[in-house]
Parts: sequence; structure tokens; C-alpha cells
Amino acid sequence: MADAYTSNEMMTIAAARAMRNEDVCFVGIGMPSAASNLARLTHAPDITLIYESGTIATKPDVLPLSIGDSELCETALTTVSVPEMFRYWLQGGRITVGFLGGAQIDKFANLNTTVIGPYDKPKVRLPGGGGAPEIATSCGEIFIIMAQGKRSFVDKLDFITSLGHGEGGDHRARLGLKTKGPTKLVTDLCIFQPDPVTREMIVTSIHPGVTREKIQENTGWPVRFADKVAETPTPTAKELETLRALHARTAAAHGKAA
Amino acid sequence: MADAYTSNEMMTIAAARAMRNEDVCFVGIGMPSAASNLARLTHAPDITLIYESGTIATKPDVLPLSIGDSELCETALTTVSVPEMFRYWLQGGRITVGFLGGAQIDKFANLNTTVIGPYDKPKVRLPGGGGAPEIATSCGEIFIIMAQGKRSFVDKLDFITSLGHGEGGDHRARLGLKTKGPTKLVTDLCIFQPDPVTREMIVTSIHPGVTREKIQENTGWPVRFADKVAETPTPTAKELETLRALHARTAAAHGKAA
Amino acid sequence: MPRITTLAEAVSAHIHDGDTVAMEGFTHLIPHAAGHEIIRQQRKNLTLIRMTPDLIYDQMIGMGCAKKVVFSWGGNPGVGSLYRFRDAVEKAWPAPLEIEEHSHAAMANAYEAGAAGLPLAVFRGYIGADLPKVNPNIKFIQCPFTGETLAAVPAHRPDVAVIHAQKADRQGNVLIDGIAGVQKEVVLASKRSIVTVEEIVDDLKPGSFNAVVLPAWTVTAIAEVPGGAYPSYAQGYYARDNAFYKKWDEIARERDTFLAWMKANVLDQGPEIFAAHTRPLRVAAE
Amino acid sequence: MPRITTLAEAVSAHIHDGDTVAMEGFTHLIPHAAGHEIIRQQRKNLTLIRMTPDLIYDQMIGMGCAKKVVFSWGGNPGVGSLYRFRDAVEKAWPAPLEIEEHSHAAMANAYEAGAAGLPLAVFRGYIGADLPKVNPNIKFIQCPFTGETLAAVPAHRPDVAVIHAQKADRQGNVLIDGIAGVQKEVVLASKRSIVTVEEIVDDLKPGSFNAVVLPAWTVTAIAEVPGGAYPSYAQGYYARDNAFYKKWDEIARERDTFLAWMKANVLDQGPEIFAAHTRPLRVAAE
Repeated sequence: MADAYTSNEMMTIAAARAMRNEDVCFVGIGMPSAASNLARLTHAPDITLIYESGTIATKPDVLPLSIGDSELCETALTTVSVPEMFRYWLQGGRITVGFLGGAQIDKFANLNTTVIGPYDKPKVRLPGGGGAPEIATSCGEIFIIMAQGKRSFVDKLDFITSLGHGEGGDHRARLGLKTKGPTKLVTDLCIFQPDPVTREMIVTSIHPGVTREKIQENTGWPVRFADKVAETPTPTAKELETLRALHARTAAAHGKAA
Repeated sequence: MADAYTSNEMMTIAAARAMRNEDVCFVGIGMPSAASNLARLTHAPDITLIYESGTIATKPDVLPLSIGDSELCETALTTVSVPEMFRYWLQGGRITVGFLGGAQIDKFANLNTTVIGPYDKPKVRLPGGGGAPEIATSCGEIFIIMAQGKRSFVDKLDFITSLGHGEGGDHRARLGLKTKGPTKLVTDLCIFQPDPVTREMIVTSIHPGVTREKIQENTGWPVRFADKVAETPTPTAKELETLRALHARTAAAHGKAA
Repeated sequence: MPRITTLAEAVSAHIHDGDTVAMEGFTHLIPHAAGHEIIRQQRKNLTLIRMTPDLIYDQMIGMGCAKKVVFSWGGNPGVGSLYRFRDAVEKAWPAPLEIEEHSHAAMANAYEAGAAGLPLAVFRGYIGADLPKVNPNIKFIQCPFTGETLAAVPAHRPDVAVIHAQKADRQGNVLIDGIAGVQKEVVLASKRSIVTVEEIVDDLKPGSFNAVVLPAWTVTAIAEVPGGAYPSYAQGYYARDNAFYKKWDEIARERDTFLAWMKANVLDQGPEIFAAHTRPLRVAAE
Repeated sequence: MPRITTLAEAVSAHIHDGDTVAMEGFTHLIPHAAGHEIIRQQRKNLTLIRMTPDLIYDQMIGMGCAKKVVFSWGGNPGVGSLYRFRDAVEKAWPAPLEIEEHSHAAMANAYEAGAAGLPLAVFRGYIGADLPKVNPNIKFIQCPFTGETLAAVPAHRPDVAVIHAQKADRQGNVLIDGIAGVQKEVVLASKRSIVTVEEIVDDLKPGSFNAVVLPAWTVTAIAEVPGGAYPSYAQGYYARDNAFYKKWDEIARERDTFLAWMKANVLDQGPEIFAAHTRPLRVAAE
């Protein structure tokens, strides 16, 4: 059995496992970056990582703090302009998996990273959508990584920054979309996947030691569980070791420049 | 006085003289390329020459046969893609002078390089417009270089490949254009410039030894002459020498590769 | 030909109160020294365009230079909030701040369209998103060939572009290497442009025929400001100071610590202090 | 990952009768060897897209591969006519040839739009020109912000792109250096792609972070064909044979001289003959 691990590590590792060697991923900063690079350093060595700064097929040795650290450019196959990134690569339909997160999510995996409160008089002004509105619709499918909590897993979003499954059912198709939208929502407690018909995100795998009650307590809508819910395999020693080494290298590198 | 010179040399030299040191020129192959580079090698050393192959600020030592000879790339400040050339540089309004020529021209300097005869059943299928339709409207002004003759200087074009002054008067302005269109038409016999009001091309300078009758004989519409018609200064020794050396270097270079 | 001059003269000559200014740099090559100079010269009522208004706009907003920000992501990358930006939006301090908000795709396309001399950018965007409800500058058009509905935004056409680049030659041609962001587009889209560079050299020595170069005649003014992108970075010159980005979180959180930092590090200084940031890394590279 | 294979196999596997094929190269890096292989494999009813259908399409049209050409300039650059192209358009020899004619700006924008996954390209074009009267694929739209009328053409989305490039590495990443034309765009716009290269190397060694590179997963098949662009050129490998372009004027003027040349130099040969054209210049470069 592996060492003790944090729920954050479990979340990152569960997300990394979802990624395939042949994927072309549009990676955001933070957890998605850690998960993608963990996948690359473990079971998916040939995975293609693309950051919206224009760096294509990067293989960073440490995690970038920003979306455009020099590490990304130096280890990339090539670096293109940002308009080209959004036109040829994202809109061009060349990305198989996009990663997203947010401040709020609803049961159809729509996301809010714009405002808490009314748009014109926000209680909290969040950073905004960045690439998310078009990542959500242009990538083949979307993986979402978010720690669960009642303030973030909400019944109704204050603002739809990026589309998930909209109002559910065939809403994406009715909007003319052929991409799948969110196929996985990985949290610190469990993994959600969309119901094939209603497209509501339902729990399909629960992380070790987590109860259904705990999941419900941290979710602002009545949670649905799949008929067969799996237990997420615990992190392997290799997964943990690789992730921790990556974080240690990153901390050392980012501290150094001070 | 300079040596004897051909009417072709006079035409190229007269066109070169029209170019200014501060111009940014979109250069086509053949006479425009010779004239532009002659200007660069004589009175306009800092002129910026751009070829539609994407080569910006080229300083070729020999004239290219094609629009994309390696000489252009090797001597350029930088080389951009062809979509970028047409979007950022031509459409972006960054070109002060465009050069055009054609198989047919009318008195408003509209040009035909598409077909002789009906479009669907052409008597002669010409190469087509290439960059001309947008060069004609996007450049600050247009210089045209064409040898005169009744078959090319016609009363009515078989096809309008690129707009000159349209039907004359304020036709360009009515089409929403702010660029000047053809401001100079340099031939082997004379120089035409547009009448300020009607925009008909009228003769403003006649090459040495050429008569008004000869110009009319080689023009398919009743030629108008300006109130004051100048005599084009004969080529200087330096102009002729530079042009001939350029052609000699070019012939040697193009032959060599055989 | 651009005038090669001092940063103070370039800002004084080309940026006026009320101008629309776009200072770009996608994480890399952010023109921090130029931002400080604009603050020192107390420009007011600027409309600031930038995809990622991070520290540089946080500082300018907090010092009262801006009346409006056009943007797509306003945060401290990898760290968190921009407190001065939030204070202006949420509490109108030091002044109310108007915002016009887009997605990255829209902003990148709007710069591209501006560089291309078009009035609008057309792209597949904003599907199912709420921004079109709050931003009247997002419209939709129909493709006349397929009937597909596509998003449209107006092209960006700033009065002034401000960027930082690695090198200019003495004729004023500018070379960018590495993450090029939208820097070329913003210069080509703007009426005027100011470029700060790490160094002015005899020969740009681009490594490829297709290097990212802005010809001299597309640039209005150039100033040599070594270290001028700090705490952002200049590929080949010095690294991003990730630790400072984290430190900014503390500095900017409260108004008084922010103002004290700005006085000590901006108002009482000049562009020459940026050179200090390049030194340790320059030595390492030599 | 692209399959690294022979040219014959790549053409056989990926180009079918009736396909829409775009073979690009703006003067530089024109895929002549691939064109010859398509002729040898007797493909028929192809719709051929190309900005400048010069010698390569003159040969394919004259040998009966094409039913339609989509183009913007059909000539022998700096020399004159394409006699086989003209013979097909003017006299339907060896078969009638449908044409769809655009301007360069429209073609370049249509490739760009194809690469960008859009259904159409929007640009300022065709003002006062006659092509919109004869080409129903040229339409006009109105800018919803300014009211300006702009031209629109459908994006190019070929079945197959064929290009020549300097290098590929063993993973199948492709490097283009010098005049890059629309080659990157045509590969990204097409369903499949065949790239011939001068050489396959261990390391692409791009000279700049921003080099023009097609990642392996955007390319379908790669074949090493040294000299494969001749009589066009490959920057850094061999020069354009300008004299041959002039000579083509004589060869192609009459049907019988054309057919004789094609038999001797194409039908009775294989892609390996292209290597001969690189030799003298390779030696010179070493």
C-alpha cells in the first residue's frame, strides 16, 4: 500500500489517470498542469501538452507558475502566437482534451469564473473566463478538476462563464456543438461523469475513505450516484513519488528566483 | 548625354524615378521588380520592397524570376506566411505603393489579366488576377507599367480583373475606398496621370523622341494630353549603367542554374 | 523610422490622457518599466486593453490612471486575485472602473483583426456563455455559405501599443523570440507604438528566416530599458521572478501597503532601476 | 503519428480518384516529386486547389488527372503561359477543365480559415472587380459594427494536402524554413496530408523558438524524397532552376513535345531521379 496521501494528491492523481498517451491536451495552470504533467511522467509519456501561451508539445521539468513561463517555451516543439493558438489549434478542433476549473459549478458542469453576485455590482469580482468559453466548446472533451464544497458546487450559477451541458439533455447538440463537453469531473472526494441521457453529472467513483454523506454535504444540489459506483484506486507509490518530486522541483525553482 | 537606350529601359527608369526613399512597395515580377530595385540602387536606398511571397524589406542583388526566389528570402529582414502577408501587410494598409501591369488597360486604368474574350469561352486564357484585385484597392497608390499598343490599351476591357478609377470621377470613393488608385501609368512612350476630376488617365510627360501621334496610334481611346506636357528626362548614365548591370547579373545568375 | 529615445520622452510624446492604450505581453515580455513611467507621468482616463491585466494594470489602476479596462482574464497568474483591480471594480477605489469583458479567443481575434485592418473579428465563440448578455460588443453573424452562427467582436484599434522586446537594431527593427503572445498584432493594430528593448544591437541576428520581427517603419518609438519586463521575463536575458508575483499578493492586498510600495519603487525611481534585475542572470548566461 | 513511408505508398494510400487535393508551395518547396507520383498512379477526376498552378499542375492537367482547378494565378512565373492549362480551358484537351477562380487574398484567407476550423473567410476584397460576377463562391457580408461590406469565401477544406519541406524528425515533426507560403495552413486545413522532405533527421534543430513546425500528429504520411521540390527549390539545399522554368515554355507549348517529355521524365521514372538535382548544390554547400 502507498504512503498516506492528501485529498488534493488523490484528486490530481485521479485526473492524471484519465489522460491517454495519444491525447492532445490544452492545459491550464494549477491542478490541470500538475495532473497533465504527472500523466506525462507516468503512463502517458507521449501525451501532447499545449498551453494557451502558444507553446506546443511542452515537456516542462518543473510546473509553470504562469501559463507562459520560459520553461514551457524552452521545452516546446515550437511556440506560436496567441492568435494562432486560438485559431488554428483550439478552434481548429485539434485538441482532444481541455481542462477547466472554476469558482462555481452546477450539476450540468457549467462553470463560473466571472463574478459572485450580480455582474454589474459584484460581491466578488473573479478573474474572468480567459480561454474557458471557447475551450469548453472546441475541445473534444473536457475534464474538470475542482475541490468540492457547498459554496462552489451550487444549485444555480451566478454567471455562466463556460458551457458544460447547459440545461442538460441534448442542449449542446441544439447549440450546434459536436464536441462532448465535460466527460469527467474529478474532485477531492470522488469522480462525476455525465448521465448518458440527462447529462447531469453523477458520481461514478468514490475516493477511498470518503462517504456518500460527505459528498452530499459538500454539494449544493441533491447528488445522484451511478447504479454501480466504483472505489477510486489509491495512489500508487510511483504516482505519489512522481507527483511529489514534481512539486518539490517546482517549489525549489520558484523560490530560487526570489 | 547618356548612351542610346531602348524604350523598355526608358519605361523602367521612368517608373523607378516615381518611387520615393520612404515608400513601402508591394512589388510584382518583371518590370515592377526591375524598376523598384533600380530605385533602391539609385536615388531611394532605404525603400522597403515587399514581395507577395512574404519577404519583407528584401534587397536582392539579382532580379528574381519568380515572386519567391531564394534571393528574396535570404536578403529579407524577415519572411512571413502568405496569409499574414495579405492580411497584416497588404489589407492592413501598410503598403504605400503597389505595382501592377496587365494584358489590357482602359482609360480609367482598370486592368484585365484574366481573359481575352468571354469568361466562359475565352479566346485567350490569361494567368488571372493573383494579388491584383486587392493590391489595386489596399495600397496607398498604384503605379502601372505597361508597354503601349492598340491591343492592350483598349476602349473596353473584356474583364475587370482589378479596379483602377472604375467609371471615373468619384467612383472609387463611392465604393468606400480611401486609397488613391492608379496615380501613374508609365509606358514605353510616355507617362499618364489621372485627371484630378474625371480621373481619366491623361498624358503628362512624353519620352524623348516620341510624338503625340505615336501615342495616339498605340492607344485604343482618344488620348487626352495635359495642358502642360513635360518631356521625360533622358536616362542618366548612372541609371542606365545600374539597370544594365542589374540585368546582366540577373542573366548570369539565372543561366547558371541550368 | 522609429525614434530611438528615452522611455520618459517616448511616454511623454506618444501617450496622452484619455488615450486607448494596449500594453501586451502574454506572461513573457510584459512592459513593466513602461507601465511605471506612465504612472510617474500621471496619465489619466486611459482605456486600458490587455488580455491578462496582471500586476502591471493592477498598479496602473491602483494609481488612478485608468477609466476603463478591456480584458479577458484579470488575475495574478498562478497566485490569485488582483486586489487593486478588484477594489476598483467592487468599491470604486481610487475611482470607478468601467470594464468590457471578453474571452481570450475574442481578444486574440480582435487584435488579429486590428492588425489585418478589418473592422471586426469573426470566430466560433461564446456558445452558451453569458458574456454576450452583458457585453454589447459581442454580436453574432451568419455564415452565408453554411448558415452557421459565428461570434463577431470589433477589431482592437488602440491609440498606442506598448510592448517590450529582446532587441532592436540601430535602424529600429525589433526582434521578439520565444512566447510572442499578441505583441506583433498589437503594434500593427495601433496608431502609434512604443517598444522598450533589452538592448540595441548592430545586427538582430534572428535565428531563422521566419523570426518574429517588427520592421522599423511599423514602430513609433524605441527605448532601451534593460530589465524592463521585470518581474516578467525576457527569454535569453533573465527569468520570471515567480517569487515576486507571490509577494505582490501581500503588497497589493491593502491600499496603504500598495501605496507605500508604489512610492518607494515607482514614484521615487526611474526606469534605470530595472537594470538591476537583469544583472545576476546576465552574468549566469555569460 | 504520421507513417514514414515511400512516396508511392503514401500516394496510393491517401489520394483517391475524385479527391480534392491541394498541393502547395509558394514558388519555394513545390512538391514536384509527389505530383509526378500522382501522374504515374493515374489519379483521375481530381479537384486541384492551388494559389499558383504552375508547372506541377500544368503537368497533372496535361496528363488528365484533373476535372477542376481552384486557383488565383495560373502562369509560369516570370516566363509566361501554362500551355497545358490553357489547352484544357480553351480547347478541352485532354479533357474539359472546370475552373473556380479567386484572388490571392481570397485563396490565402480561405486556407487560413480552413486551418482555423471556420466555414468561411472574411476579408476586404474584390472591390470593383469582375470575379464576383463569375464565381458564385464569392459573397459579401456586412460588418454588424460598422456596416462596411466585406468579401466572404468558403474556407478551403481539401481531402488531401501535399507539401514538400526541408526536414522531418523520426517522430514525424516537420520543419519548414524560408518562404513558408500557405503550407502550414493547407496541412492544417486538410483531412489528410502527405509531406515529402529533403531528409529525415534525429533533431530538427529549428533556429528559433518560433520556427515553422508541423507537429507529428497533424501529418498523415511522410516520405523522404531528396530533391523532391525540383525545379522549385529547398532553401538551404538547392536553388531554383530558373532555366528549367524557361525551358518548360518550349516543352509544354505543343502536345507532342509535352507527352514525350512526360514519358521520358515521369512515366518511365521514379521519385529517386529527383536526388540527382540536389547533388551539385549539396556538394557546394558542404
